Amino acid sequence: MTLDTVKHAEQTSDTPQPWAELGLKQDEYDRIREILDRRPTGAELAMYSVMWSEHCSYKSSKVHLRQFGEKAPQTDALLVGIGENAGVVDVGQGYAVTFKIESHNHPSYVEPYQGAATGVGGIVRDILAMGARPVAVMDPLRFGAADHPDTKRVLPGVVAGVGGYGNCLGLPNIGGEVVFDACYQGNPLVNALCIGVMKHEDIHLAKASGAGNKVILYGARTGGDGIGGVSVLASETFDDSKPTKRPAVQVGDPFQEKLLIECTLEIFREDLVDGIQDLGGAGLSCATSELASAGSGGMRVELDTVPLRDATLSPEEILMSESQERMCAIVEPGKVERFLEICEKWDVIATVIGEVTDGDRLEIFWHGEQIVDVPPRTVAHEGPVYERPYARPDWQDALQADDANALPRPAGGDELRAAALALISSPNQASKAWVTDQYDRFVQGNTVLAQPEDSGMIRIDESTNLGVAVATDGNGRYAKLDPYTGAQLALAEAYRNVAASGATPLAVSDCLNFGSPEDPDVMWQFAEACRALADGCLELGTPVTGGNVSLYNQTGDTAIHPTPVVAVLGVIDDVTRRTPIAFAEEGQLLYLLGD
Amino acid sequence: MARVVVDVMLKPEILDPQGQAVQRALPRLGFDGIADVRQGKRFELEVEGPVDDAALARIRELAQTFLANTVIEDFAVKVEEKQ
Amino acid sequence: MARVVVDVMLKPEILDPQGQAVQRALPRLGFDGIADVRQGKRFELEVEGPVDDAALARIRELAQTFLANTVIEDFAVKVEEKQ
Amino acid sequence: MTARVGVVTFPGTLDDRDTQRAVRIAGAEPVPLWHRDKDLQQVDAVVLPGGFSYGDYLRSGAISRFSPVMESIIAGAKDGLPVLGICNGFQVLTESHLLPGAMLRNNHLHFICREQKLRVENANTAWTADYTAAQEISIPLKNIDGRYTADEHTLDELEAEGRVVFRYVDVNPNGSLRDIAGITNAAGNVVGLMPHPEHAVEPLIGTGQTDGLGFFTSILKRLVNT
Ligand SMILES: Nc1ncnc2c1ncn2[C@@H]1O[C@H](COP(=O)(O)OP(=O)(O)O)[C@@H](O)[C@H]1O
Repeated sequence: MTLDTVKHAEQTSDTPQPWAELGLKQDEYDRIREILDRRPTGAELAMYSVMWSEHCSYKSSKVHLRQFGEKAPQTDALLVGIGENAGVVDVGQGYAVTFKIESHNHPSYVEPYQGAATGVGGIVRDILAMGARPVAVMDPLRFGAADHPDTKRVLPGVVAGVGGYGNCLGLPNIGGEVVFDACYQGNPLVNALCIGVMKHEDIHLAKASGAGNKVILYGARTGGDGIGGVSVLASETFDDSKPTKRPAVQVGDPFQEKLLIECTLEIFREDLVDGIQDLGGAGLSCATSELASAGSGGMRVELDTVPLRDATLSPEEILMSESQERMCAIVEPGKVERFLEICEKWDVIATVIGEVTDGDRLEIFWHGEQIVDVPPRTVAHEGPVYERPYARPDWQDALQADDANALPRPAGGDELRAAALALISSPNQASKAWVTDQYDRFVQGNTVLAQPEDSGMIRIDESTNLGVAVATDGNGRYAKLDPYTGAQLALAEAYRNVAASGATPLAVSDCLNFGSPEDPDVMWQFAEACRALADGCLELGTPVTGGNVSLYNQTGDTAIHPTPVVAVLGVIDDVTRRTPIAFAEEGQLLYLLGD
Repeated sequence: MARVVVDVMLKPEILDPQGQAVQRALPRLGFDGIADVRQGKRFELEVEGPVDDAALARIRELAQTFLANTVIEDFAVKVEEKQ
Repeated sequence: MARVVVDVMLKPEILDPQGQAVQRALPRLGFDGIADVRQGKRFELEVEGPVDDAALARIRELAQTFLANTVIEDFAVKVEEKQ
Repeated sequence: MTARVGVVTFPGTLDDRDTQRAVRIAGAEPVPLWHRDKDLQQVDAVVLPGGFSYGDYLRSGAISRFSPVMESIIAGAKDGLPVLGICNGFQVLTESHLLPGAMLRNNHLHFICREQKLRVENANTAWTADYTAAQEISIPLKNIDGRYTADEHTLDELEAEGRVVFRYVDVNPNGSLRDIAGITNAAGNVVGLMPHPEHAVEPLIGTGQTDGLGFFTSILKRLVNT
């Protein structure tokens, strides 16, 4: 097997490449050739294809998400805005809070336990990478019909996965949602949120600067997780044997992640990192290109130094591996020794894999031979952007006209009784204790409010009682009826839930779960929801600080209900003044606010 | 009554955090010379009636659909000799 | 490299809810004729060097002190044939 | 003088910081102990906190039990050092054979998190002197491997010698034999229980009650009085 080096690519410009199998479009492949002025090497093709995927590049959603910045309300609270791993909000007393919600929908359908578990793991690393100690998680979930046989497979697995991972990390679960609707049958929604706390001066960003600084990969060894797609590269370009069978499923190791958290926090405490990035969806491709793209110089990486779990991995596979529980840090040479010592203390494997250069290229080597030479921005931040066509569906009017007034009314006491019983015993109204009992809500000893409260609340300073509250809400049925109003209702509900707990709402994160962006109906729903959230946030004075877009949520041609899930974060000076939902004592008066 | 054993192991390419944790503990316990540890499950089924080909086929089916999660696990079925 | 397998099962007198859960699910899956199910653990150890009596004695010691908790579990050690 | 209470951190320990806080709130001085260090820094008592040490891999507590710090703790416990094991700490104590029996997967096979009512059966141990016998307290419980098991002979002996320290009341949340939630060794210096007193030491937080504080004030009084 010959290595597809940069030099080799220059000399073999006409070699056909499996760009389509990797999900690239003809014009995207052409653009890569134009950027490089030659054909990409296999490793470069691997990087571009993952980084330009919908999941990493937001190519269909970007034009709409821009409104969150353009219409952002004036606020002094925002310390770090959209674009970083997670937004950071000033909550006073020198504290900053970061929070973000992400989806892990498709993996959770394939392998519910591991899909949900690694979803929690991923969002926790995002929060950690900002410099924060993760302090709580939440999990808005949506499943198919409660009595459908496949729900029996998916729901217990997802709940056990969320709990198994979060409990083992020691993160209290302070809220979430469980919704059943047949539209999620083949496509459950597993959204996970994490909240982290730090002091202002501890904020860290994902950028590689300072020529000579070292690039350190630390955490789990790299294995073949989640690289099903890229196997075609290993086979078709270099080797005519059949593609090696690689697991598409990522398996989580929460114990490793717990060590990674404690180790990273100790590294932050000693001020040993310049820039840091977690390894998420696109693994090393993403971490190296994003760090280099956001920084001032270039980067050089010796890929063969990456510690492997499976010695047979090709360089392309190493670049694309989605093995969990890994982080990448930029460290000044003088601090490397101490960095490695702390990793050793926590039994975390750490390896210097490269360094920041004074050039402007991302260069990757394999046993001394160059296999990647790209401008990092073109990989990480200047991917394709699509203006997908969208239009209000022609069925929308009929849907809206078909309102509840047309439904038969219960006639007489018996029918009314039956209707009331049906309502309160429906799975969407029933107690969620079967789920929430499997989640640790007490760990860390700072939980002020958790289930069955409308929002979760965490104390962040023991001496002053400063705290934060977070609520997540969403209603796909409302959003289907009218995506604009539905999205705003979700925002308003989360906002109210935070306010009702006694906290002042400060910031918003969202997870936009929609069908295929190639369907103009879906694209319209998406556009409407974005416009609604941007308008709503402006009106309420709470900026969107980050979030996640999950598209292609559909079974065959049928999309899920458009499901924007909105999280609102609020601050409360003194958690002893929180307002729980229960009546506190006899004789209290009930008021109804609003109309 | 005959005993049929179903062994379920993670596929070789899948991360096995449990096995790794065990392996990493071995040197501390003074054991070396063990290059790898994988941890899986063992099911012992007590079967009524004869364990013929039909019975084994049914147990294989059970392993495939229920005892193992074939997305990430392999399994092996064997009849255990009576002692 | 040789493989040594250590099987660890709960002692017969100890309640095994995992095995019971499997057994209870069987009729629903259309399987009957299985009188009992017990679930235990299987460890596959890849041993460097020869698996002689001394090596086996050490592995038995490892199973006894570490892989099994003999308050509740029994274990069996066997060398697996190379395929 | 104030009492120094060691709080051990294994890789994967979760409740060490909470336990330190509980020790502090009770008025003692928490001393962090690291699993790799044999040196117990002359602490007067030790708490093994909850969590998932080593991910609960193999069996809960099975890997931690072989750490250097445990060598010193096992030796100390045999000489009368007060040791409290909470949840994972209890599992470490049974794996170390400082306490009899073993912990198995909950009978319903799920992780369970709830406020759990307990009856104090023995208020004479180093860790329960601030309670009264038969007092009922409510503290959080959260585990997946919480089913206490021992053979009949051991169970009879524990009961005959008054070494069952806590029993579950109203609900047995995990199938523990004879509703046992916590036990002590013959000398009464080593106590282990599954529920989490350290999560119930402040009003408003967690359960909103302080029923767990008695563990930490008990040991403080014991140490200061001797
Ligand atoms: N998946 C979940 N994870 C954690 N908490 C949840 C989850 N689902 C529901 N909850 C919590 O359970 C409680 C009741 O939920 P729910 O019945 O949906 O209440 P509501 O309709 O008031 O939002 C809330 O505190 C909610 O945060």
